[in-house]
Amino acid sequence: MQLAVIKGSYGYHPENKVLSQISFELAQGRIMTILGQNGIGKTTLLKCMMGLLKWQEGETRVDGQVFTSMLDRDGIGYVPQAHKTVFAFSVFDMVTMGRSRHVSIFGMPSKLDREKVLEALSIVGIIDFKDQLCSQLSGGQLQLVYIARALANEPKILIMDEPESHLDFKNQFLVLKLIQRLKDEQGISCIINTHYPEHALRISDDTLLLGKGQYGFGPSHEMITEANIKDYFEVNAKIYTIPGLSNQKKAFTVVD
Amino acid sequence: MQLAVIKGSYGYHPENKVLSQISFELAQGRIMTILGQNGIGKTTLLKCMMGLLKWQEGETRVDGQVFTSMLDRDGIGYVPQAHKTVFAFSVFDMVTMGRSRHVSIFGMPSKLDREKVLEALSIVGIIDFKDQLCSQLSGGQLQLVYIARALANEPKILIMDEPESHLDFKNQFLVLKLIQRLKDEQGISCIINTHYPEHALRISDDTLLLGKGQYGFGPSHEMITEANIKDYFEVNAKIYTIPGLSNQKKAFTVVD
Amino acid sequence: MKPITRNNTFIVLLLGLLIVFSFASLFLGRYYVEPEHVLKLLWSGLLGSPLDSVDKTVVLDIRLPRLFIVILVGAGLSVSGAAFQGCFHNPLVSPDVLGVSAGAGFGAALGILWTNGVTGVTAAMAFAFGLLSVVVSLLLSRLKNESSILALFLSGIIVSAVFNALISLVKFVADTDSQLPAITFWLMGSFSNTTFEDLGKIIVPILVGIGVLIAVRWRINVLTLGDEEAKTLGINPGKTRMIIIAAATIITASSVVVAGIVGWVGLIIPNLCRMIVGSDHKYLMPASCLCGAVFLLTVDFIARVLTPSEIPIGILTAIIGAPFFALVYKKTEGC
Amino acid sequence: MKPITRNNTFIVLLLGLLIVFSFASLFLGRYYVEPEHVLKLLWSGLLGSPLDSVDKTVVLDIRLPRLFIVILVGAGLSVSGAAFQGCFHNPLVSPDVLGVSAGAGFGAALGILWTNGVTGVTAAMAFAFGLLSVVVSLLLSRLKNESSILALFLSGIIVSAVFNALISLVKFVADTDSQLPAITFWLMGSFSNTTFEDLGKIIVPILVGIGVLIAVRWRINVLTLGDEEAKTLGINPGKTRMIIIAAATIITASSVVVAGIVGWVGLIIPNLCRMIVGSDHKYLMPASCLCGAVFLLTVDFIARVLTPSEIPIGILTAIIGAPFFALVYKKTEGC
Amino acid sequence: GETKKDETGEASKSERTITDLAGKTVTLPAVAEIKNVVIIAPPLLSTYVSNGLSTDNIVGVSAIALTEMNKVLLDYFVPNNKEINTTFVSSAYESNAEELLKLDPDIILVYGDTQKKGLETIQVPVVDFFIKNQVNEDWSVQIDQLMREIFGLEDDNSLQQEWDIANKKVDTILAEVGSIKKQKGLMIMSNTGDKITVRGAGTYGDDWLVKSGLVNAAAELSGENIEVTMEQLLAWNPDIVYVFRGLPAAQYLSGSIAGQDWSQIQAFKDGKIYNTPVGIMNWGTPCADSPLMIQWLVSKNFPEKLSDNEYQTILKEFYERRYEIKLSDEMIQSILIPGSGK
Ligand SMILES: Nc1ncnc2c1ncn2[C@@H]1O[C@H](COP(=O)(O)OP(=O)(O)OP(=O)(O)O)[C@@H](O)[C@H]1O
Ligand SMILES: Nc1ncnc2c1ncn2[C@@H]1O[C@H](COP(=O)(O)OP(=O)(O)OP(=O)(O)O)[C@@H](O)[C@H]1O
Ligand SMILES: [Mg+2]
Ligand SMILES: [Mg+2]
Repeated sequence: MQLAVIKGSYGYHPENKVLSQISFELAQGRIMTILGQNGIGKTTLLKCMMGLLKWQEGETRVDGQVFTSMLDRDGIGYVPQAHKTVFAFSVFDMVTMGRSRHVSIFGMPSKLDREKVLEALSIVGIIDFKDQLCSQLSGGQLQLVYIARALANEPKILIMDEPESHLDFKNQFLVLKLIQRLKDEQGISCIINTHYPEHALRISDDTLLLGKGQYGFGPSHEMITEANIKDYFEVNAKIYTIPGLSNQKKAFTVVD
Repeated sequence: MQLAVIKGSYGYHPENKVLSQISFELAQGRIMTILGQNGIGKTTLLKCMMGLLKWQEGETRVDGQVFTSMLDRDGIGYVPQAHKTVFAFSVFDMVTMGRSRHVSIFGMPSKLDREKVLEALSIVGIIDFKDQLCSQLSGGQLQLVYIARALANEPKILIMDEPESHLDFKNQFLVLKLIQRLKDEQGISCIINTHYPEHALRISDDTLLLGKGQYGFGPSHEMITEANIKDYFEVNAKIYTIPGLSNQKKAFTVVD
Repeated sequence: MKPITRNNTFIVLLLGLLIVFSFASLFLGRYYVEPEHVLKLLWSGLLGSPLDSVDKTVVLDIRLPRLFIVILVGAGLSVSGAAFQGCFHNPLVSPDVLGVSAGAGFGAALGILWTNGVTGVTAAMAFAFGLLSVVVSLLLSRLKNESSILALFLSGIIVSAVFNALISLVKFVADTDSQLPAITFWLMGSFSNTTFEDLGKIIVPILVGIGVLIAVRWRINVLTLGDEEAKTLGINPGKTRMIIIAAATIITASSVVVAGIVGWVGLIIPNLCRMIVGSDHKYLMPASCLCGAVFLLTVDFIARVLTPSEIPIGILTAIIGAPFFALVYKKTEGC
Repeated sequence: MKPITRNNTFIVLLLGLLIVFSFASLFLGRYYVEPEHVLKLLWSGLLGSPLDSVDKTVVLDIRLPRLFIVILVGAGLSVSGAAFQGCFHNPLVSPDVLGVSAGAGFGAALGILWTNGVTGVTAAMAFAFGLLSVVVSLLLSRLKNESSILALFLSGIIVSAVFNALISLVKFVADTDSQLPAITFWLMGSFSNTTFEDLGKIIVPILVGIGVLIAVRWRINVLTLGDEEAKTLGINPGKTRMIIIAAATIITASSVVVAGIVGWVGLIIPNLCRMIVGSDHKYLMPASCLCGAVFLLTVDFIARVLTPSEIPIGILTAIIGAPFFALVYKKTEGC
Repeated sequence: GETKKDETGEASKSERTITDLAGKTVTLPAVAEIKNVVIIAPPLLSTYVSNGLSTDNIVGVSAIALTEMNKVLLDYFVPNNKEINTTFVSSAYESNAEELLKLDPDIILVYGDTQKKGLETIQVPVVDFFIKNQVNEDWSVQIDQLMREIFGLEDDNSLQQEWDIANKKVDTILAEVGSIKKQKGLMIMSNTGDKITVRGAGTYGDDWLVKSGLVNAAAELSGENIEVTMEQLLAWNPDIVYVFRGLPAAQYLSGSIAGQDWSQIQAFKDGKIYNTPVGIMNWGTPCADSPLMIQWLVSKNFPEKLSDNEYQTILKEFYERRYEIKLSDEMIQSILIPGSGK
């Protein structure tokens, strides 16, 4: 599945466009990260892409066809930022909801659905607390539940809004590896909002840099450069190779 | 102001203690970070300390006196994790609420209160959007507003639950510098839940490591070691000095 | 006990109670009929050839239709309440939040004013205005582009308020001798003097409504996540909600037509069940359905048997339900 | 226009309207009094020596006390509604969410049944039961250790339902000739035939209540953040809420005592004002206060002048308020 | 209260005080100065009319007072019924003070505090006819006496005399009947088609049944307006049913009330379901016609002791004596079988 945004523009107020004329294209099985300052429009971009907000200009295309709503087309999974629900569901039930598309309006989840759910739970590694209530989870645990929920529907493209934000570094590591594995083994594309340039460098193929009145899209190693960071974030940063590791892992730090 | 927790225990269910027999002491003007896996009890610990949850055993002491509730004693400021409110306030109004203690039940904020608010806004650097509505801010911007709100009350101790979680790295950098500056210039202590060992190494004096059935407290550079991380998080980590920087800055990474 | 086992036990228990109470209410009443005679009558009634007698009138013409109607109304209202509470994300919502009771009440009041008594016209008008009020609420909520749940509630409140005001207006112009009491008593709700004819009017709409709501129970779980999240899961929340509103409205309007406004059941029974089975609509919907039937059956039994005079059902549901609810409420943790 | 300027303009506008409407309602009515005579009467009334005449009775004994009562009730109910909506974090809450209207209604109904008419006893019982019902709601919500807002609402709903059921019970046993109409119409609400004596009963409690609620307006802003956050800011949400509940309850009970149940105002006016001035209670509270007074004054004026025998105020508030609200609602963005 | 100072300042001499039935002392103007009368309580209009007082002085009545009267006889009793203002008072008997003042009343007649509400502010004497003893004879006589006192009727042509005659007749018949097992009577308060309410013990309805030689089938209930079910009615199985309000008796007897099968009830089988007659007003409540009601009931309960013809004679004589109306057959029909005329 291939996804493209063509000249997308959006603003909450008519005078003030948050996004203007954004275009990019993501091929099948690639990971894309979106980097940008707080409030620059990353979440807005994801919502527009998914049709939760309506592009004021431009459009999203999936496999060349105009995509307007997740109601019309399967294959895209969304992982929201972790938040509490009014009603308390068990983790298993919550993840089962990821199977909604496969359950008719008057139906119940089938045995197959339940199997897929267990699969998703074990992929994410939270099968142990499948019977716990979501209302009693920590923010980090909840984030994992939402990822599992999206996976339960076997998406081709996964859209995540800051999936690492509440996770401890161990879980972050697991999630990143998971994303990598999903790409490698199942060819799932990922679009990820993140505040970690390091993570972007580590797992993403493409990066979209969002700035005020500008944006840049391209291969991650070309986009995430000290110069671009200076340009888009107005800070000095240092990108370097972590010493003493065999795999040439890149790291990122802000310097005074 | 000095703060100590003495043999504090808490569990949401009787059979299952989240925290048991935790003790530590934080002297005036020191920064303390709390590190631990998702769901280990960091947020719970903060809530117990502040009296939002009631210690089932043990107690919190402030300057040697038992502390049970923020209603009874001034000097502690709390920065919650960013979340949306039902009613929409402007940033200025939201930060003014930090002055609640100084406004009598039938009163309105005074000129002094408003000045303190402006001060807090400019310390955090969000004075530019003081008239914007909180409901229309991004998660990161909102986090800064909450910090400003806590500062408006001129606290001696600042308690923060993952203050960096939704911030971009520039803002994270600003917040950390801010915390450092508050400590250096005004002697404000800070207790911070974080998922960034790097940040802990960079700014904190003391660190509390929370694990399953164990905890450790001590000077940060003694606590945040590769061995302890292995012990508490069950991952291999590497702590190293960033090459090519003059200030011997430490960094942290998880390795396979 | 594991929650699932506990929930199933609870549902089976309710089913048992329902059957026992149903029989009990056929055997007992103000007019004494010998138990074996009741059985004989039921048997001959099944065969279609009961003897014409006072006993037959009492058991087959008075008690039997009333029993069915009470069960249908109790089950229907509380399952509607549970569905609404789920799909509007608010445990304080009752099935008439969109104005159906007020609308139906106005229709009935107008019917009484017009035909000078409670007639077939009253029932038809109650039903029609019940549906109308919900349609008006929906249209009103569309005045704004983004049709949020809050908009729907506000519209419902407006429509209810207007129809309640119109009821008052009708009461105001009604003559105090006969029309005002007729309207007042009609609105209080009662199952007295319900017939097989009444049952015939409501059995299909209520059963279909209950069927739809129970079938859609898993989908309601998804709706509780909020509209945006539901959409990202591929569910159209508006469409699902419309189906729920249609089913619940038809149920409520039908109940109002035969039994007047029976408040409280649709609000309290689902909350009570939620305390016991949790907020998973998979269990909550059938549990509410049965619990509502059992509850109303009990209350109606008391109404029929306790005193020679028939106390309006709306009064009893509240007076009996309240302390009971308070008790269960105190016993359970969380909410 | 900057929001603050706009809000202040709105409040000044309301104040102006209030003054104009107040004078208008002294000059106009079913009984014609020459305008200059009205002025003369007002003047001599101020000096304390009006001539005894029908004109004097009409202007000073009938219209004047009514004017004051309408203003107090309108202002009181809507400021209470605004305060409750803020401190319970729910824009759909009305001042009688804890059962005060139902309780007061029951007290009044009992009083009418008991003394066979609307007497001083009725007023006293309405007031007492109004307060009682709120106390019961509060106690009920304490049944559980954690006394959440949801618990409070549920308690209020229970108490309201029980008292409403008891009202029905009283209506049911009341005789249909005089008591039933008396109760029915009392509950519909009316300002007709209110006297200076009535005004004397309520002026102090309502003014004090309004004063307290307006004074506490900034604190209400803090409460909207939620209990936990309020606590971390050093505010005791329970205590503040108790003060608000006490003030709003006294206002509502007082209103019910003189004017019966005037619904709608306390729910809709604050929402309407919120659409215009936003959700900052600093502006919302005074704006609601004035807007409620102007609204009720207008409605009452229509009630007085439109027909010879007055249409109950509760009917008119809804019928006039609803389309008006729908209009404003459509015009404003957000919610 | 303070004494009313009339604008002319001299009429006060002829003022008098009376004690109304609620026990309150009321200062009234002289009889001759009562020009404009407002009657709010419906039965009081019938009492006013029954005493031969001029309806020209009535400026306002509640609408129900007129609708409660026999429609055929309304123009005889209240010739000016179309001119009288009925809009100043709501159906809840609440007056609009400004409207009332436009009528310029000299006296206002009410029943109970509800009807008094708002009349305190206007300076017009208000007479309250409220007593609560639920005995038809007592109240009908007392309102008659107070009415006569207010309007200065000195002769002793009072309703008590009529009651004495009626009681004598009734007592004789009941004595003849003796203490054989009494029939069960039931008085329907209202039947709206979906709800049936009856008049229990301690009510005017109960008084009618008991005084006319029946037992009240609903005696285990107390109150005027108690809802009952068909099952309960079957359990009571009354021998005679009187229908005060709601659906007319004819519908019971023809079995045309949906959801109510009366056919198993004794009164139905014997055809003994009757509407209460409507004369100067509906006889179900105490009024100026009440002595006729008790005799009518006896004639229905014991037709062998008091035949229809005999009763009609009593009725005709009463109307001629009291109201100076010669009743035609059509009129009699309209009284005894209300709803049949027109
Ligand atoms: N509902 C809304 N109405 C009006 N403005 C909004 C709304 N939501 C967001 N905004 C504004 O739009 C801009 C973009 O917001 P968005 O949430 O997309 O930022 P973001 O890049 O995701 O930020 P963060 O990194 O903090 O999550 C912000 O300036 C924000 O104030
Ligand atoms: N209200 C609650 N009721 C029951 N259990 C709870 C509740 N809140 C949290 N818990 C449980 O208590 C444990 C500690 O939760 P806490 O929120 O303190 O974790 P945390 O260390 O802050 O996690 P994170 O890093 O993800 O924020 C978790 O296992 C969680 O499931
Ligand atoms: Mg975002
Ligand atoms: Mg936490």
